Parts: sequence; structure tokens; C-alpha cells
Amino acid sequence: MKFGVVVFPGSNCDADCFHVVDKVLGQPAEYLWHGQEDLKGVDCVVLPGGFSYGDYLRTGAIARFSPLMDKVVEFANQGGFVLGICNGFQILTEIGLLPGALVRNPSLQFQCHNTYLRVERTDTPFTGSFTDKQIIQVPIAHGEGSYFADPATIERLENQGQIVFRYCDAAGAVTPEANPNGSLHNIAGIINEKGNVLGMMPHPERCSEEILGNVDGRLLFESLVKGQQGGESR
Amino acid sequence: MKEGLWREMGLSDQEYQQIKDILEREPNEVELGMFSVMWSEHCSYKNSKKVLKNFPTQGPHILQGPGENAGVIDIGDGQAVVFKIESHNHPSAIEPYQGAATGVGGIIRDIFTMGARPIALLDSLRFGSLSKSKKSRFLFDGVVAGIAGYGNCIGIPTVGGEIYFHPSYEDNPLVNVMCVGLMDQKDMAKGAAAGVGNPVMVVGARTGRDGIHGATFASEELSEASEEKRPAVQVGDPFMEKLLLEACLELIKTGYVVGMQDMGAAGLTSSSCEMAARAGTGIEMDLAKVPRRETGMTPYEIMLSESQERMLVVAQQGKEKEVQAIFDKWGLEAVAVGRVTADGFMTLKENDTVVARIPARALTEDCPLYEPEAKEPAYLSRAREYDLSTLPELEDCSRTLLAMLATPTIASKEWVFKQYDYMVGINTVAGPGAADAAVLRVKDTKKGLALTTDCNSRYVYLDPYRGGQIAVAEAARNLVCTGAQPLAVTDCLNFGNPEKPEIFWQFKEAVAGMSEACRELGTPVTGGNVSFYNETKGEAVYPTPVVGMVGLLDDIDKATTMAFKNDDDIIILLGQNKDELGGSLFLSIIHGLEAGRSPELDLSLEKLVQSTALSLIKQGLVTAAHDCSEGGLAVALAECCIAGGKGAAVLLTDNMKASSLLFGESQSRILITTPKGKVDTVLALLAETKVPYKVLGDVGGEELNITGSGWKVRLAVAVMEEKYRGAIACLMNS
Amino acid sequence: MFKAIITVNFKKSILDPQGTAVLKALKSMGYSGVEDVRVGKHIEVSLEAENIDKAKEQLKEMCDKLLSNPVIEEYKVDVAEVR
Amino acid sequence: MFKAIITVNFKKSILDPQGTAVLKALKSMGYSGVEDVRVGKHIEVSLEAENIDKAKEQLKEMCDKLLSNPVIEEYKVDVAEVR
Ligand SMILES: Nc1ncnc2c1ncn2[C@@H]1O[C@H](COP(=O)(O)OP(=O)(O)O)[C@@H](O)[C@H]1O
Ligand SMILES: [Mg+2]
Repeated sequence: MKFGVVVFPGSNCDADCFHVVDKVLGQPAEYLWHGQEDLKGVDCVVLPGGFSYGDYLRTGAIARFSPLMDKVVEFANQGGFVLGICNGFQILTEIGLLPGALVRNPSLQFQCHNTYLRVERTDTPFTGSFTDKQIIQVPIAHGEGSYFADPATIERLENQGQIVFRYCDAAGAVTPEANPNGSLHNIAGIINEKGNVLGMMPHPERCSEEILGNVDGRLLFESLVKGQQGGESR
Repeated sequence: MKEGLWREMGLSDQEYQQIKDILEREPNEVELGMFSVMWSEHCSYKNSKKVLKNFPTQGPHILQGPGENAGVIDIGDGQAVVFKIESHNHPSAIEPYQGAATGVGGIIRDIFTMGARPIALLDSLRFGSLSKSKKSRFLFDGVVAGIAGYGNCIGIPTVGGEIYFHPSYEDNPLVNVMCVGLMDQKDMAKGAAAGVGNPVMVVGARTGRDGIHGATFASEELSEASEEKRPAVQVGDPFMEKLLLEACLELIKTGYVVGMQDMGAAGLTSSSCEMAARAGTGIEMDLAKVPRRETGMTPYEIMLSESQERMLVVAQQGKEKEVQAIFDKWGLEAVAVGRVTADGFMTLKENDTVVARIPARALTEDCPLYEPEAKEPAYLSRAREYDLSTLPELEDCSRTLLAMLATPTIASKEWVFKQYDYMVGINTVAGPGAADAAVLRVKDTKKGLALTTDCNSRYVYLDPYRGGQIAVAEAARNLVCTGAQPLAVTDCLNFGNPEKPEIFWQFKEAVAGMSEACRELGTPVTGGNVSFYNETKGEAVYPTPVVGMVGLLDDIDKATTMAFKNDDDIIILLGQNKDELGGSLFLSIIHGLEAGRSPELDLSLEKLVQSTALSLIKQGLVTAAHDCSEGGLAVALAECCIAGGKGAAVLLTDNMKASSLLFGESQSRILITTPKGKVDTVLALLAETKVPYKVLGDVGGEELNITGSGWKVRLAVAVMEEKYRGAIACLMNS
Repeated sequence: MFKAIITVNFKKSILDPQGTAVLKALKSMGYSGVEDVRVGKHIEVSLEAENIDKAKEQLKEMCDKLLSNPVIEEYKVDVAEVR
Repeated sequence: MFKAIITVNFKKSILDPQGTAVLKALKSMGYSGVEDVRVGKHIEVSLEAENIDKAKEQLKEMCDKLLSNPVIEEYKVDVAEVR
């Protein structure tokens, strides 16, 4: 599976994502410069974390107007895989590929630490390698990751099973204490209705190698790769 | 020009006379401004240069010692580490968020100027009492947020550091930031304006009126009047710096760069004349071409502006277009404002009018050097002669240990490092709080880097020479505990007003002590920073020579942390417990005393303990390692327990008071654990090296039990953890 | 030349953590009379346009597209001609 | 009951990175008439006070102490009585 990692001015997890798909998964990877309009034939677009345009105004607000983003929307509408991590998730909500918004953490502080997540769905292209309700550890690193949407949207997300990851405690219980940033319904990651666009605040690329002490995140990337291989052989 | 203007700019009458002699005429205002910043202590090191000559600066792996924008060391495989530390104390006292943020920005530029990609930041901070002073809480909160704001945005992980709280820093906090970069040796860039005719380009942010005379400001004591000099504080733009970083690294890869230097203190003045002086050339610039943010700026303002996120680049002649194309791609300006000349002069024009003409070297080399008077301060003999034997002995060892763990200087700094992105870059193998030093992998190799900053200023206050030695020894010890071989030092020397003989004495002694320790431990100094005038209302901060040190692990898989890991692992103490409480945190916290002598340091014992620990770690015999520092053996044991979520049972047989044994801060001690099955091998090796050691007990259970003769510590790990991890958050949320 | 002042605030239904924090801080400083604090953005835009209506139209567009996010925010625009 | 609107901006001579970034974005979106953008804070405070002068005095104090840093920012306060 060929991955394309988008580089916006101010992206800073682009090289990390690239490293994981290239070196850890051994998949072909390309950097996609925000100012161009060419997706270079990739199968999955990764919108990496960071501070695109310095997070000025609102996170992701300016980045969504990059020329490349028009192509990404087209690509998504045609069913292409799009993975938005952290700032990438924020951009996806700003551009409307995913509903809701990510607002300031109630602590008003940037928060960088591990969180437990419960995998709510394993029938998406991004989560096929997890087990049902698997509890994984994935770090967060953001100042504005509190998921918000109006009640109708939240209800729709719940009813349609669009919530893919929820913050939980070590035992898997979804509690207010386990919610690091006041996200509604402990939402850590959601998927669009079609199931090809995923946004999440935690950073799977930061826990994909033994040397970093945790490989839970690798399963997400592997899900994509395996899913495609499965698809091809069928 | 106003009579006596030079005095307002911080120049003495003699210095002014000297300037006239150099120019063979009166300087104009622009020239005087340039001299005043370049001859300020901050830029010229006029009071400290002679003393700094004591530092050892040579060694087998040193590729670049002091003199460039940062030091460079060889880590094998054609790779190099670039690192430096810098202070931003005064701006942070006045505007903590922006002051700290721009401090981070400045040191990062020093690293990528050399051609290296910055991969880590460490912050060494000092504030007044957190529990007693609202102002200290305000400054602490703002500084940490500022470091986080800048470092997180630009995407360089803040992986370690240290924080002490002491009333001497109440009005004058210390904010020292170290940056570490990685590069291929072939990409090393230097700050020299070589090649007559080559274009001189200003790149990055536009020039505004901010920070004019910042360097002079850093060279004075803080006072009410500092409030008036407020424009000296700038607002940082980490986004702009990220673009500048990427553009500069891309540019260096092209090979079109002849020399490059960031515009830090004294902005365009210092960057241009230093680059010319290094190459023995001159530079001619047309200031009308410098991109500006504000209208109506004078040549004086343009030359002295300290607007952030700017660099000066000397490019190969004829490659201006290529350089511009790269900056253009990143949305940045790159404007040729002049060229390198052969005459050795800084010639500044505004359109066709010459507004300043000074020999470049006069600004950088001709500044008079001073050797201020040094005199041993009177407080020393009083403090040393204090009779510690009359202190009441501990009543409840467990309670005392809990109190120590909740002391902000010892307590977990989680409240701080949670705000730092310490993982971005995915190299962080041991982040803040995990080990005695931060450990990063070097991608695509087996290697690792260990990074630390250290300075216990109470030791330096009570004995500057020994305190200086200890700062170096402790830094090296911290690196060793992770499994790294210490390689080299960068230092940040924070002192009071050097014109006071007592302060200068502290300075000289501390540098002498550091120099000896650096020599003995084989860790030369590659650069650093001097920050004087850390005083308010005539009171100096504790002398604080912060040591930043870099070490190398040949095998990252052997990296060791402090957490107790397995039940039944055997706990061994390398080194010796001595009956010494002088200068300890215990005396300060429990008895309110800053007295006695700093702990002894025997550098040959230190070397033996370190080499032994390192060799055991490299042989895979060690499961945890932690040095004994503030709070002594008891706190070190508690920290290992808390980090691992495991208890321990320890028996102490030394014939010594409980207070000294538990909380004394004897140097050259490292706690290690080893699996039960390997203990014989370890003991045999220890006997061979003749290192003093003691088997203390074993890991296991949910309590820390320390048994001595007639006293006992018994605490649940969970209880200790709550105090240790909650203390700072609790004070900050109150 | 026109000068616009745009204020962007969180919708009333949305928590304003910054406002809450400022309120708390003011109370702890002894300002017991303070009852509520909301923190939003104050954006000043200078622009050339044919006339004030064109300016308003453009500004509204900027707000809808970039300067505010309708999911969480509401905005207000004031424009005046300056010379 | 009084209601105050406080605007806090960077001083004119101080770099406003956020404003600069927004200006660039607007230009690249085709709003070529935009000449300058500054982004500051808009703070709404509701408070009880004996009279409007007391309210003003308190608000000024809050601005000096907490809501702005005179080193880099300037502020403006508008107060009105509400019922
Ligand atoms: N300002 C800081 N920023 C980041 N990490 C910090 C800071 N202060 C302390 N730490 C981390 O907390 C841990 C404990 O620090 P410290 O108490 O100085 O340990 P030690 O005494 O063993 O050197 C270290 O891992 C250190 O890097
Ligand atoms: Mg320490």
C-alpha cells in the first residue's frame, strides 16, 4: 500500500509518520507538499500532527485552504483512505470531511502523556488488526483535542458506530476520569459514514516500535496494509 | 550627539576614549550603538573571558570547541552532535511566557546554523519558593508554558531538564535552555563571511523595532527602571522559526552556503561583524534593503533590532536566485543586502550614504578585557563553621522522607513535562522522569545519546570550587546511569554582578572547580554562555553554573532507567556513605539551614564508581541505576520504587546518625539492581575493581522498608507516589 | 480604505475554559463582584474595497470561510471607512 | 450590574505572528484588498460594583494585573450599566 504523508508549513510529525510506514512497515511512501495538487497515486493519505500554520487562528483553519486539500477531498469522496492524526484530525474537521470540532483542553495546557483507548470497531480498514474492544495505549500530545459536536451530531455518531476510539482506563472502562481533555463521549477518534476517513487525536506513529516501549499503534497501520493485501487476493 | 550618550548605553569613559582611538574620530550614533552592544558583557565576555580560558576544550571527539555558534562532537559513523546551552533570564523575569519562548527560539537557531537538525531540548530552571511566593508561581507557570509553546510548535521534543526552587531566585528566575542537534559531519556549516564578493543575505522574519539594546539589558541588574526598558522583550514566532529551520537545512544541503549565523543578541550588528571577523574580511551592506516590519526605521534601529527568527547568510556568488527559490518555497524572504569585502571594515550604507564604518575586528576583538577584583565573601566562614552536631535527631524517619518527597525541588516534575511534547521525532527512549538522563536513539544505527543538565547551586554557594566540580561530576554520573559514556560539556554560568569582588570570586572558583572536574572526567567544554547581573535590589542569586552534558551509548538496547523492575533483584550501592549533612536539601527543608560544607568530592573515586557502573551496564548485568543526589540515599531509593511501582527491603548497617545516612548527600554514589542469578558475577567484578560497595537488600512488595540501628522507614509505595507526583500540581492549583 | 473589527466568540452553549479560568483567577485575587467572563477573539482587518457594502460582503465571506468556525463560534463585524 | 468589553492587543511595535499568518492566508485565498490584520483578545466581563466609576477602576486594575502584560500589550475598556 502506498502512503502519502502531507507536509504543511508547520507539520512536525510528518517525518515520524513517514518513518513508520517506510522503515517499520516497509511500505512505499511519498511526501506530498501542500502547495502541489498531485497525490502521486497513493492509496492512503496521511495528514500528520504538528502545528500547521502555527495553529494560528484555530488549529487546522488555515491548512485546509492548501491547494492539495482540494485533491484530498476529491480523493476521499472517491473512497480513498485518509488518516488524520492530531493536527490532521483538526484539519479534517475544519474542512468538513469529519463532523465536529476540536477545542481547547479544559486544563488550558498542552498535554503530552500516554492514554488508554478502547477500540470500538474492528470492521474498519484502519482497525482490522485489533481485537474487539481491545484496550491499547497510545500517547496524546495536544493543547486542543477536546472533541465537540452538537447533540444531534453526537447522536448520529453513536448510532452509526462512527466512534472508533474512546479514552478509557486501564481496565477499559469509559469514565470521566479516563478522559484527558473533556472530549464529549470520551471520543478519541471517529470515522466518516463511508468508513474511509479516520481522524484521531492520539499518535499511533509514536508507539509502533519496540525500542520506544510500545507497539500498539503499529496495528493501525498494519490494518490498512493487511486490508489491502486481503482485498487484492480476493 | 548628546554629551555622555555612551554612558547611557553602558560604556565607560575609557571605553569611549578607546573607540575614538580606534576610529581616529568621534563615532556617530549608529557606530556608538554598535560598539555599545558588541562591547557589552553579554556579547564581549569582557569580564569573564580570561577566566573561561581555564576550561579544557580539546579532546579526541571534539570537532568544534568554543568560538562557533555551538560545539560539535564526533559520535562515529560520520555523524556529529551539535549542542549548546543559553540563558534568557532577564526577559523571562519581565514577560515569562515570551521571555522563555524566545530563549528556546534563540538556542535552536544556534544549532541549525551549524547545519544540524535539532532533535532535543532540555531546560534548566530556577525559581523562588513555590509554596511561599505567588510571584514565583506566576513566573514558573509562564516560563513552562512559554517553553512548551515554542518547543512543541516547532516540533523539537523537550526531553529533560531540572528545576530548583530557592528564595534567592524569587525576582530573578533562571531560564537556561540547551538544544542538541544531529548532523552528518560533511554538512557542518560555519559562521564565517568568506569569499570577497559573495552576497550577504538577510533571511527569515522582517526587522522591527523590538528588543533594541537587549544585550545591554542582559548586562545590567534588574531594577524598577527595567520596566521602562520593556520593549527589550520580544514576541516569538515558532511557526516562522520552523519554516526558517527547514529552509536553512535544505539550503545547506545544496552546498551554496558559505557561512551562516543567526541574529540573536545585538541582531544584525553581531551576526555581520562576527562573521566578517572570523573570516578576516569586511562586509558592506545597504540597510535600505533590509526587509522591515515597520516604517521609518533608522539605521540605528535596523542595526540594533533583536527581532527574532532571522538569519544572516553568506552565499556563493551567483547563487542568489537558488537561495531565494528555497526560501520562497517555505514562504520566507531572502534578500541580498550587501557583499563580502576585502578591507576588513563593516561599511553600512543607507542607499548611497555611508552611515557607519568600523573595522569588524574592533567590534569583536578589541573590546578591553577586565579582570575584576575577587574576594572571598564573608558569609562563607560563618556558614562553614556552623555546628551541625547540635541539631536534634530525627523522630520519625518515615514522615521526614514523605516531607522530602513532597518538596518541590525533589517532587516529580510531571506537572512541567506533561506540558512538553517530549516524544515528537520518535527518538525518545527515556523521557523526562524515566532515568537520570534523557536517552534518545539515533535512527538507523545502534547508537543512543544521553543528555542531562545539572547544578546544585547550594553546593556552589557554600563552596564554589567544590560546587563547580560536583556539577560536572553529577552530570557525568547521570549519563553513566543510563549506560552512556560522557563525552563533552556545554555550560551556562549564572552569577550576580561581577563588579562585586565577592561575586567574581564565586565565579572564578566555580570555573576552576568545573575545569578540574572536566579535565579529570575527560569531558571538555565545547561552549556555553555567561549570564551575569542576576541580581535584584543588590541581592545576587545563588551562583548557578549549569552543566549540560552529552553522552554516547554504543548499544541503545542496553539503555538503563531508574525504575526497580523485578521482584528479588538485588540492590547494590556503589560508593560510600559519609557522615556529612552540610549543604543538604534536608538541612534546608527540615531545619531551615543553608550551612555546613558542601559534600566532599574525590574525583578518583568518582571515576572509579562511574567506570564500574558503566561497565556493568554494558555487560547487561544491571536492571536499574540511579545516582544519589538531592535528598540522599532515602530519596533515591524512594524514586526507584515509585518509578517501578515496586517496593524494596533495605538494611543499612553503617554506624552513623539516621539523618546523615538517609538524607546526607555524599557524592559518587550510584544505586544499581541486578538479577539474583547474576549477583555473584557482579560481586566478583566489584571486588576486582576495588570499588567500595554495599549490598543493601532486594526489590519486592508494596512498601519501602529501610532498617537501621534503632530506626526504621516504612512507607507504602502508593503513599510515597501520591506525595511525590502530586506536590507541584497541588501548589499550582491552590 | 476600510477598517473592520471582527469579534469571534464561542457560542453560548459551548464551554469557554479560558473564560472560566480568568473568572476563577479574578475571584481569587479578591474581585468578588465579577460574575462572568468570556474570552474571544478581536480581529482588526484593514482592507481596500470599492465601497462599504463590498467591504462588508467580503468580510462576511472571510468570516464564514476562515475567521470563524460555525460549529463552535459566532461572529460580529463592524466596518468603518477610514482615510 | 455592569458589563465591560476589554480588548487586548499587542502593541503596534510588537510582532503579531498570528495576524501576519492570517493576512497571508487571506491574500492567498484571493482577498487581495486586505492590507493588515491584527489578532487580539476580546474579553467580556460582567461585574457588580457600586457605580460605574468603581467598576472602571476595578477593571483597569484587572487589566494591569492579570488580563494584559504592559510589556507587550495594550488594552481598552468599555463599560456600560446593564439590568
Ligand atoms: N524542567 C524540566 N523539564 C523537563 N524535564 C525535567 C525538568 N525538570 C526535571 N525533569 C526531569 O525529571 C527527572 C528528575 O529530575 P531531577 O530531579 O533533576 O533528577 P536527578 O536529581 O536524578 O538529576 C529527570 O528525568 C528530568 O529530566
Ligand atoms: Mg539533578
